[in-house]
Amino acid sequence: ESPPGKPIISKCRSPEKETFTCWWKPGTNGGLPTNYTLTYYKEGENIIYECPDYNTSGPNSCYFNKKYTNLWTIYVIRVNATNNMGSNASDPRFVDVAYIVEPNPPQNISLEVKQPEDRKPYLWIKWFPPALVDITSGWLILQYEVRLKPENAAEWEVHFAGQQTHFKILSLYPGQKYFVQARCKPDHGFWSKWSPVTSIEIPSDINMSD
Amino acid sequence: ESPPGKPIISKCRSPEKETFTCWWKPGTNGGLPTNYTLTYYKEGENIIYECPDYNTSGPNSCYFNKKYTNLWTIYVIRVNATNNMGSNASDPRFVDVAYIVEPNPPQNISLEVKQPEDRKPYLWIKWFPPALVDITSGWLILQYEVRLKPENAAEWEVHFAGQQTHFKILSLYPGQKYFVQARCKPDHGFWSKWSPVTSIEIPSDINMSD
Amino acid sequence: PICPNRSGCQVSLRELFDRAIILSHYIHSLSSEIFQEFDAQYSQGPGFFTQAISMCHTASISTPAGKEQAQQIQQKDFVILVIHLLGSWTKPLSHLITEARRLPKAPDALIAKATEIQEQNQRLLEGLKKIGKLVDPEIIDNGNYAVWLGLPSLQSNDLQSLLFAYHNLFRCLRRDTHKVDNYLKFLKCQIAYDGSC
Repeated sequence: ESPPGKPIISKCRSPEKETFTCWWKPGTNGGLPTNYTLTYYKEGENIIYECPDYNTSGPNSCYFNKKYTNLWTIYVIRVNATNNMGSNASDPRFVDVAYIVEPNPPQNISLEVKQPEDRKPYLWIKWFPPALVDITSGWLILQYEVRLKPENAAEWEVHFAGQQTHFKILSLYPGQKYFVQARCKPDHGFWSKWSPVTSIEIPSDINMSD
Repeated sequence: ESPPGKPIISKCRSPEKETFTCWWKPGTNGGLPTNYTLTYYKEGENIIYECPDYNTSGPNSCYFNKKYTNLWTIYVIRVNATNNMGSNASDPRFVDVAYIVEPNPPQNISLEVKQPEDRKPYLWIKWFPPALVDITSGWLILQYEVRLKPENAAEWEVHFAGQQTHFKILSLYPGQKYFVQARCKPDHGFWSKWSPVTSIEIPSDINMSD
Repeated sequence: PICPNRSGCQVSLRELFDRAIILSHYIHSLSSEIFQEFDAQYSQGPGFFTQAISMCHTASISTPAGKEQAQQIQQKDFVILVIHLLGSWTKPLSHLITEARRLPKAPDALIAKATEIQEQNQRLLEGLKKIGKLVDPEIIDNGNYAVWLGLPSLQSNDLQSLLFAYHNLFRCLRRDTHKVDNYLKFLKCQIAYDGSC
């Protein structure tokens, strides 16, 4: 029997710059029942707070809802492991909510082959921002990438779409089936995962020349 | 011969949130030499002032320079037409200067097809803010839109460029001539007119696929 | 542990201003919308509300009328001015949210928007106090806000007086949130970008 090992704060993430969650990895428990608490203080203050919600985000996590998420300060966070033989605290983790944003993927991707009279046909890709994200206030500005590839191709062709929620693909192979995905990223922060694959078959009879 | 017709205040506009001008349309002059004066009072005051400058902005206009412009007060403005037979006043125009900001179009648009080695070619559009506008102090913040279309296309493709003064267009038709325009808007105000058209021919030999 | 930003363990002044401006821009956009929606829903003909224009309760807070006047004000005093201007809306907004139920035609959308403005105002006020501390530690919010005596007018039984009171309140809210947004964008360039954005 021994004091617990040092826990590690493995990740802190905000899906929409309004709330955030931190997860930790317990260290060794020294062969004894070990209890974990997450404490934090805000830069510029010296009040120590405890995690407001250990449940919402699952085991070994702390969830900060909107009320507990402050946009103006840096959180200095520690996880403390305690058992009968003693305790052990993680290294501090510095968290600024604006820098830990990793959104959910874009949703509802729709594909359509457009054949305008005066121009070459193209694939029109459209999507919606991730659910539960407010992009009207300007607080979270998302940028998008789309990628596509013919069914049997090895490599994806990736396109940056900026803040648009649509994109036009000009060079297409008639009769080919294409897979398409989209992802998004805030101005500071991390790319979301790619959205589920959507596919479309390009009609064989479309005329790609002028 | 008769008294003059009723003049109409047709437009009031501030190009840069520091000065403003109002224009009016004379009514009938009743067959007599008719004189026009613009008078105003400010919200919360009952002193009647006369137009400080009838010349700077051309005929049938009144120009309020920085000294006479208060961004945060309502001007109640009237135009009075007078001839020997009598006079006639326009309806009052309530002018909230902060909400009549309409800049001049962006200037000096330049276009260039860039062909980087490792990436697809793109059209690089660059422009400058309208003349005589201070956008470095932060008093006026401009946002831009660019639009382009192939020579024979019916519809413009519009892109929002935010506060940037450049934009990258990715999907291009080789050998096609494109028309490009830009316009700008203050953060809270009206779009300028579109700039004059600039055009460019995309080389036929550029390779648009990877 | 690496601090998120190299300038040490605090959110930089530039970042604080950027975040504050996102909120102030949004708050003013909401205030413009609520002003126009109120007009569209309750105006009883062209020019109906022009007689409703009266002094804003924040008129006692002297504010620069243009860029040149703004350039004459000490940065510290300008930040305090913005805090006072914004803080002067906490009370009217909370009363407005409660009293607006009296308005005819079920103004739920209006109340929801006023509530959103109130929430964002409080968020922005917190940020401005943080900015104030960084600009000058002497800046403290003494709560010296403009006095608002408009509650009785929001409880008037005369419909026209009631509508005039709300119109003027929304007009002043639109104007003051525009001032706050404009001043913050200006102060950011003066303070966080050495006078030139």
